[in-house]
Amino acid sequence: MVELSPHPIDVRAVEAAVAGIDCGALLSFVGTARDHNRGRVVTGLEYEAYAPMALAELGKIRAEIAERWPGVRLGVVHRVGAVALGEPAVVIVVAAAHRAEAYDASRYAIEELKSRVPVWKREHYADGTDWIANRS
Amino acid sequence: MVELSPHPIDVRAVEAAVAGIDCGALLSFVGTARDHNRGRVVTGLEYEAYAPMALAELGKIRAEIAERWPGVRLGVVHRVGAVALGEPAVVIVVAAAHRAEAYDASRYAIEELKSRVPVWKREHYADGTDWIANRS
Amino acid sequence: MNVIIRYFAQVRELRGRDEETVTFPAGTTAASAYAALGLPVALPVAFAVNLERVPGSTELHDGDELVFLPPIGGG
Amino acid sequence: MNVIIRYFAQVRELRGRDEETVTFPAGTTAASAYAALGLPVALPVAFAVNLERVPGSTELHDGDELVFLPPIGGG
Repeated sequence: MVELSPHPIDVRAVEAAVAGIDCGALLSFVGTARDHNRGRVVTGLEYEAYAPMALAELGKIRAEIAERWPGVRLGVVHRVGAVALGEPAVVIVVAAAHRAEAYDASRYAIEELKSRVPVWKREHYADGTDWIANRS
Repeated sequence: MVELSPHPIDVRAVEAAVAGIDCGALLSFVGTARDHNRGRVVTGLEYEAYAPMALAELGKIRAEIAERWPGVRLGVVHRVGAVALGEPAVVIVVAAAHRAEAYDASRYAIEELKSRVPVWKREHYADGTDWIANRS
Repeated sequence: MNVIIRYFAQVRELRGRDEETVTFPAGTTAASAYAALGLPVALPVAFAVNLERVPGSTELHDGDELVFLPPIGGG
Repeated sequence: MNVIIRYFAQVRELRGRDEETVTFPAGTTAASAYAALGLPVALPVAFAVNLERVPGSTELHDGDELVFLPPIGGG
């Protein structure tokens, strides 16, 4: 499951899509919109994606994981559009036979996502908005 | 939340116990009983704990995490007794402001649990049972 | 040659549109297209042509889809 | 002195009980108690006294709770 979703992400559905009885380790990362960022009070936020390229990059990341950690499965969903505070903005689920590869693959997925996948974030404040880039 | 449970673990309840709007990263590790292990077909398994010491060690691990990664919260539940294949045997949930500390603290918790917490696992096979120690 | 340009985030706001088709002379690169449109050099954009990230020196071809990528913020 | 011993996993099965109170002479250590009970030296047990992991050389005291820890398998 590799998706961009304009609706709240169903974390359980992503887990169900990748889990299996052959996998001893299921690791779910949920990145959530926070009410504070870099010292400012955030009142809301939105994500904008270059959808076809974002999906292509996410698919590449999934293929890279399958090649580097054979048998490991990845599910990833990123929100687009307006996201309420406290709602998941991104969900990354990894199913693996063993925990070490689950942690490594999950971390790989989120780091690559944040550096490669064309998604932009705009934070809203009481007095305006800002596009917020990931720190490299 | 630090518990030993004779009943199926409610992963969502563990997440709810540690999540908060101040935390941008929620990482849930679910370790599940597999149907194969070390080349043998596993038909069932059970966990036995030295409960007061296991709870004390889990509490220490939580305190170590709170000291090493200030603001990071840990919830951990381990099953005891008979566990059906595919059911979670252990659930570790970490809530953190940032993802790096979520991954580091979660990995610390599971590695320390597997090396320090007095819980024993007996696997059942078609032709008998075995106590299975963690590899160090 | 005609190049389809899609705009996102700050670049979309600066350009005031989501997409357009622009005619450039042969030899135009991704970076020189950005400059030709008068977009701000202070914004550190990367470039994608036909869904692939490319260097700014990449020459464009008729029918290419070009996107300027301001610093991303997903996750 | 009297020591409360609780048994788990393989040691429980070998000993055939969950717990017992055993009288040992003064100076008995965690490891010598294990040997005195005739438990197999081939099993690589660790020792806990009053919920704390301790070296086998730790001397026991009246009222201590002693547990032999076979290799653990949690997680």
